[in-house]
Amino acid sequence: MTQEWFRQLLQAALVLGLAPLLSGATRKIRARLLRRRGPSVFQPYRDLLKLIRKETVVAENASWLFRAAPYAIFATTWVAATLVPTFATGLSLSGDGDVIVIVALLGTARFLLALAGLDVGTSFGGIGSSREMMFASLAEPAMLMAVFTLSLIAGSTQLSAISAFMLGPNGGLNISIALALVALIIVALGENSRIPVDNPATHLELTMVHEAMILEYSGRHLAVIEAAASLKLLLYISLIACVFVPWGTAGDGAGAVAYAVGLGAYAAKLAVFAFLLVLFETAVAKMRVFRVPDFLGIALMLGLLATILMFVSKVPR
Amino acid sequence: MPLSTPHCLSQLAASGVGLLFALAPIGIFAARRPLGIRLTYAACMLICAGLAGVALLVLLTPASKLGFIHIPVGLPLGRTVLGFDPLSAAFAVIINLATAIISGYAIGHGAHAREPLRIMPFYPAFIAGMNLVLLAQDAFSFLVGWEFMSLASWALVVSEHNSAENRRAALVYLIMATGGGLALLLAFGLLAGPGGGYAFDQIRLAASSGVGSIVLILALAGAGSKAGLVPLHAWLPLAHPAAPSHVSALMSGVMTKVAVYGFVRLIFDLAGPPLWWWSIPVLLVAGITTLLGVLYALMEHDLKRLLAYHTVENIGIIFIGLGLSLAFKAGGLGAAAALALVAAIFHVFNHSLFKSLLFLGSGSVLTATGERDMEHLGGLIHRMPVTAVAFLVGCIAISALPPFNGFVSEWLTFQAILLSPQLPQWIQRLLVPAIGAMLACSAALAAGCFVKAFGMTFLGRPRSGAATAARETDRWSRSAMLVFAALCLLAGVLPGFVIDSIGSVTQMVVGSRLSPQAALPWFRIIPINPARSAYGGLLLFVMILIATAATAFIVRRFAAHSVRRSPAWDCGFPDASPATQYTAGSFAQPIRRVFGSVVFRAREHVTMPKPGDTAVAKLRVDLHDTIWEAFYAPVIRLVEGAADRLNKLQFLTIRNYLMLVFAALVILLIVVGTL
Amino acid sequence: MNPFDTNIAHLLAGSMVLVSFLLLYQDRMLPLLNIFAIHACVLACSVGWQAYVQRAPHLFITALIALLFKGVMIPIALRRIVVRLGIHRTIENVVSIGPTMLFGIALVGLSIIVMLPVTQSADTFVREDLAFALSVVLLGFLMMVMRRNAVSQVIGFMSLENGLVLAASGARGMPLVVEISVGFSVLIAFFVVGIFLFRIRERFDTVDLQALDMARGEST
Amino acid sequence: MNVSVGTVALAGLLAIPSLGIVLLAVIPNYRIAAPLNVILCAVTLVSAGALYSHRPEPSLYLIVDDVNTVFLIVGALVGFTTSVFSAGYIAHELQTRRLRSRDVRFYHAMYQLLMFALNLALVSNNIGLMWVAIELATLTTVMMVGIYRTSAALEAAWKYFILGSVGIALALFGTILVYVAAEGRLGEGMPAMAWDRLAAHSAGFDPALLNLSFVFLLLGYGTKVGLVPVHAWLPDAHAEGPTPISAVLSGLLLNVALFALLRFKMIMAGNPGVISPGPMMVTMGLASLIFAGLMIYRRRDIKRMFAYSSIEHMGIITFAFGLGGPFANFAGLLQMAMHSLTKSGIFFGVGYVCQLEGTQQIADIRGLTHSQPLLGWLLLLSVIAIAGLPPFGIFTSEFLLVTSTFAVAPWLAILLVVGLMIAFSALMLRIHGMAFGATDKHYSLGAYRLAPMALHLTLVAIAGVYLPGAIVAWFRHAAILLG
Repeated sequence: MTQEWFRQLLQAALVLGLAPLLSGATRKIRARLLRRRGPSVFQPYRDLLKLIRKETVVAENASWLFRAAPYAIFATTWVAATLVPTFATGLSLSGDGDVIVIVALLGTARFLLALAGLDVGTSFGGIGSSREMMFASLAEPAMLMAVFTLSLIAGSTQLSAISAFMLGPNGGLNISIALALVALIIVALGENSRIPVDNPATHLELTMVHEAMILEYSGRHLAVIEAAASLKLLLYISLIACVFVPWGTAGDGAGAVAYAVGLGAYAAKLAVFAFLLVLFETAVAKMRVFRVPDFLGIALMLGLLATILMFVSKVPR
Repeated sequence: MPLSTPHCLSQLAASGVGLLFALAPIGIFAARRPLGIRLTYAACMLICAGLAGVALLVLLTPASKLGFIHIPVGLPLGRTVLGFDPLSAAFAVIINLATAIISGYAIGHGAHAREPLRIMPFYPAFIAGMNLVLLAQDAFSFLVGWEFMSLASWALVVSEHNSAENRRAALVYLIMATGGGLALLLAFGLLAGPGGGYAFDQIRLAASSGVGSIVLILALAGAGSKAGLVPLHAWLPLAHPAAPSHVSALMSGVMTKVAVYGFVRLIFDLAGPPLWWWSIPVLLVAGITTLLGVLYALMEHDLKRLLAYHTVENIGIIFIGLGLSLAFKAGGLGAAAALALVAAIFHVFNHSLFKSLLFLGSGSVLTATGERDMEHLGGLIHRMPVTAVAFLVGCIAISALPPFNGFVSEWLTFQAILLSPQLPQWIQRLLVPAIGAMLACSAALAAGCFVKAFGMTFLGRPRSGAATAARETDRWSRSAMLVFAALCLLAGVLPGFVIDSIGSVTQMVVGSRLSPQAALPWFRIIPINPARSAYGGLLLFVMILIATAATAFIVRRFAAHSVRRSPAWDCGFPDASPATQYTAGSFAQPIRRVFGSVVFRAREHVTMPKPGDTAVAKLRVDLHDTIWEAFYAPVIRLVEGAADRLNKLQFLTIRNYLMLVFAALVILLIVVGTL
Repeated sequence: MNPFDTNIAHLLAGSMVLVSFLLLYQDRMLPLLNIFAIHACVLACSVGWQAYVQRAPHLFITALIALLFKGVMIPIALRRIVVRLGIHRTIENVVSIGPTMLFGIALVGLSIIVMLPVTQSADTFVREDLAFALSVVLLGFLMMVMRRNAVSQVIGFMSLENGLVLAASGARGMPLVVEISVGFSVLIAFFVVGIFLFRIRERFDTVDLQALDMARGEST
Repeated sequence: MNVSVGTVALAGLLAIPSLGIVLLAVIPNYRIAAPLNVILCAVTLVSAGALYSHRPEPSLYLIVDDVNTVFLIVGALVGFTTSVFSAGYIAHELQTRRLRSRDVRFYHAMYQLLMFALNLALVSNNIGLMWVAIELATLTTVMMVGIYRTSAALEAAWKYFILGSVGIALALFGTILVYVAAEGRLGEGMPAMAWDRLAAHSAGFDPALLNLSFVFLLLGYGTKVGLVPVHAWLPDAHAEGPTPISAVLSGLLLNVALFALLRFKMIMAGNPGVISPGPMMVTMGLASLIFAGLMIYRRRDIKRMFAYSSIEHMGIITFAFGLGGPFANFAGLLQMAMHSLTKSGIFFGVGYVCQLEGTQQIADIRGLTHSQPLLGWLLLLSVIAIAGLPPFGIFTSEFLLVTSTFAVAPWLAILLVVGLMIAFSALMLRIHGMAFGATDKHYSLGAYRLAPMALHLTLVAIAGVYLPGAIVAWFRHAAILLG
């Protein structure tokens, strides 16, 4: 019990600590791929600190919701992130939240963010919220369908159980799981405002989505929101890693060595996925906003196809 | 102790319903002065609370200790049997709890009615009708209650009769309600058989699946039209918003639940053992309902109509649960059937809470601003803070987001969907995941829908003078909404108690129940087994609270404390006019572009004047109500055409009439002659 | 009932049908009234013969009523109305004579067919008498339907009632109450017709029902 | 003792209206005549009520049994309440000079004659007498329909007269055929026309003759009932006559005519060789129901609209009896009684509405629940009652009818339900426009004048919730007799 709580707290601290680093790493890799030097991988930490120290400017007619939302968004994302096994399974909270809960918690965060975008009553905030919800209307079911496929195959919605199943004799890549993976990756790109869906680095008025929603934020509020965004990216990568490359994760009741192995494996996975992500981002161009539904729609179709093919490919249950 | 006798609870409940009926004529006199109105609503509140208590007792009493009462009124050739069994008791708790709170709201809100005489007599009658449906243990009382419920709510819908729109709404409603009632009448006719065994226990003895198949279709039409299943939902978005807001809450939050009860009673209890294919029409209709309901809601800019359309979506979710349960029950999977049914009834409960809450909130907004159109609202969070908080809770809950209650039932539904590989038929195994996709899609759309609803109404800047001048509502209304909001949270973090209460229902209806949940550590719920799935709403809620508090504390601890208010930045293009904000229409535009072009045949027409021309540029959006055009318009055309054609018979000459008589005579003679 | 009696009764009943055809054929007003008088007289004979055969003296009263009212008074009264209204010209049939007659024959055939299965009655007379009566009724009805003029419709109606009386008299021992009621109804019928014809005259200046058609209760 | 009370009551039932004819024909003053009319009807009602517990022995001419007692009482009640309504209504007509006092004298005498004829038709044990009584009632109402002497009224009366006379003739032919069929078995003369004997011995009658006779009876009496396609007189007669007469027509005459048809159906039911009259009645009933329902959509005249609703209900009732079986027959009987009460109540309301608004055009009437709330709501509730919604009695009967039909003949039940839906929608469409809507008119109308309407509605509501055991027993017995 205590060990579980310890692992859980460690995990919470770990994800919180690693998230900005992951963002920094992606930026660095991206810069290198573009033949730039790029900022240090620790730049996000500095940015956060800088933002926190700055004066906070709040729009005149912003309500309490505008000011409270960042904390709630951050907290929800953080709780969701702690539910995903990273370096070890058997977390104390794993009995409280399965993969559907994780999706839903992210939904709560998005819901609040969209509201915050509308609160000041500007046109850009509205654009962001409206587009975000439209993307979500496709991305969320796509994600759930991918999750369904995995859950149906593994007979569980618990991430640790799915992870264990994938490690077991019946795990491995079959067509359903492959499709689910592709769907999940597409969703992850969309949800984290990555190219080709959105560009986190842009402030070009008519194309931004995520940035439009948080346009009015500044100072510590912006810092918290930025932290939540990097946590979300970490969460998605962890999720994909936990399900599709579950090797190395420490199991229940493992010793210190296993933890060390688990941590190392986790760091390696993060690095690999960050590299792949940036590689993909640099290789494609951003889409027009109304091409995105097609893109996400593909994910939804793939997810559904994965579920249906699961019956064909005769995975033992 | 009278509680020990089996009939006592039924007697108590019946007398409660009797009191409500008696309150209806009293309402005529009470409507004349404000105190009378308040007292009437207070009486409704107390009686409903009592009824909810009685029903809860029934739910906790072992089934063997329950008894029904027979009263010598009602159908001349049958017998009238009244009483709660676990199934009706569960629904009775749900509807009376919500009704009691809504009545509490009405104590404050009811004073705003322009013509209270058109509301007061019908309000108690409406509640009484709903309770009678639940209390009935024979077909006649059931239908009397059913029609009474329709009739009283119709009167309430038409209470603001000066608007032609309301009159049309009421008319469409009454006609469809009666049509549904007739479908149920047929169903009961089939179940009762030629011998006329109208009591439920007689029907249960005689039930057979062959008959049940037709009953299923009729129940889908009858109960479905009342609940709002597509394509029989057309009345719902018209009628629910037309009524005074607390009545809208009753209709949307409560009455539709009675319809669900009707379906469960007919199909799960009376129609006999289900056949495997029964679930397919239910699931298909439910899936389509879910998706279309939310899409319709997204296209709507009228706050109350949006909520009403969203009721359609939620009814779809409930029926998905029911359809799954039916599938599992037919497949002999008792535990899975129990899970799906629990999910459905849990969602019934949840929806009664948050939909009532949202309608009450919209009522407060309507009273404060006189506006239902979201394009004229905005910024109310500043002027109506309590309403805004309650409404926000409702919005999050209805969007099925944790840690509120809506998520729990949807999660349970997903868990049931994930059990579908156990089903014996291939078609079901393929269908159920597709339905799951629809459910997932609608959940995400619902979130968009309520971002729009809350954002346009409460956030941003006021879009009209009325919204600028809005005032917070009265004490009663605020308290009622906060109670609902609190219940939404409670049911979300302590779902185990709700699930356990439904246990005796599933035991009765599908012959199985989930393992007790309330005793699990941290009030987690584990519907099947811990390795498969679990959800700990309480712990997650606490974690989120702690995380929020900790973050806020730490950030504020280290952050610069200066906060400056300034005009909005808006990328450097701020505009003082509230008209530059995103509107409800523009918010929904991306989703309309994605889904609407197929579902609503949405087309945008832009009229752009030539350069130099000072005419106004215009954007026009054409939306088609495809369901109305596909299902209703042809029927109306048919009837109108037939009426037009036959109407010529009114204008014949006497000789032609004689000719009709003569022809009838000759034809009948030929018939007799050839026999 | 001996064969001779039956044959006479048959002959008279058959004549009724024949005269009905004449009524159907005649399309001028005054001769039509004359033929109706003949129709009533034949009926009177037939009923009288039944009274004699059945030893039922009350039927003589019916016969007398038929003779006096329908054979004499009504034709005279109608003639006056017709003359006063100035409609003693040719009346047009709605359908031409030929098809009307064919249809009439078909109706007679129909009435015989529907009477054929009647088996239980001891003698065939009742059956055939009823068949004739039914024919008269149907032909009278046909006349009502085929004519446009109110007077000739009334005549059609009365010939229909003649058929009823024929049937009633043929039914053995049918109580007097029926005959009286027939007389009664004829009386009232005529009385009311008179009133209405008068009022219609007063209002519309014609008895042609087509004029009535102008004043529909519910104008579109 | 019982017998003598019953005999007196029976005699009173016929004698009081006869007395009324004479008295009211000579009393010129409306102020005396109208109360007298009410009193006479009240006494008739008391006589009818006495038959509830005291039954005289059946004779060759008259009979009081389970079946007709109900109709006698309901009929006398409707007659009484209509006379109360008529008093106020006619006073208004005199005021507005639509009627002259000579007309009113004629009207009152005719009213009592009608009561007499209807009572006679109900209690007669003799199919000939019954025929006479019904024809008398028809002719009386013809007179009353034409009483306004407007062109439309005269046309309606003329149409009624012509079609009614043809009906008379056809019904008589049918009656003769029944007699001929019975005569071989029961002997010549009166016994062969006594209904109770006919019904008891019908098994030995010639089935072919009975078959044939039923065609004529159905069309003959069906004309009075208002069954499609022989209904044409009914809407016009209802619309153009004085409203009390519309109430009596719908509330009484149609029922009595249907009652006559039922008497014959009972005879047919006793003979196994007879092809069941059921299919014919079912067909005509359904045709009436659906046809009348569709006709309501295009009506512009409020009274004509409710006349079509009467056709619709007569269709339902005929359908019920045509279907047969204890439940359907029970439903039919119940619906007859309920329709009689409800529809006459509706016509009371319609009478006031027309007088207050000064028009019968539906399009010109709006916002009644606002301009005269009590009248508006009573009318609305009555229409709801007639449309077959609870807590009113017609719901009970339609419940029994639809459920029992569906168990026996599903397709018929579906047609029935479609017909009910069509008629319901049409009625609601129309009443919505009249009962609701913005209006700034306010009418004053003494609440006491709405008492008859309220009474009818209350009775129907009570019957919908609770039907006394005695009435249930009567209906059951009658339903069994009806086969």
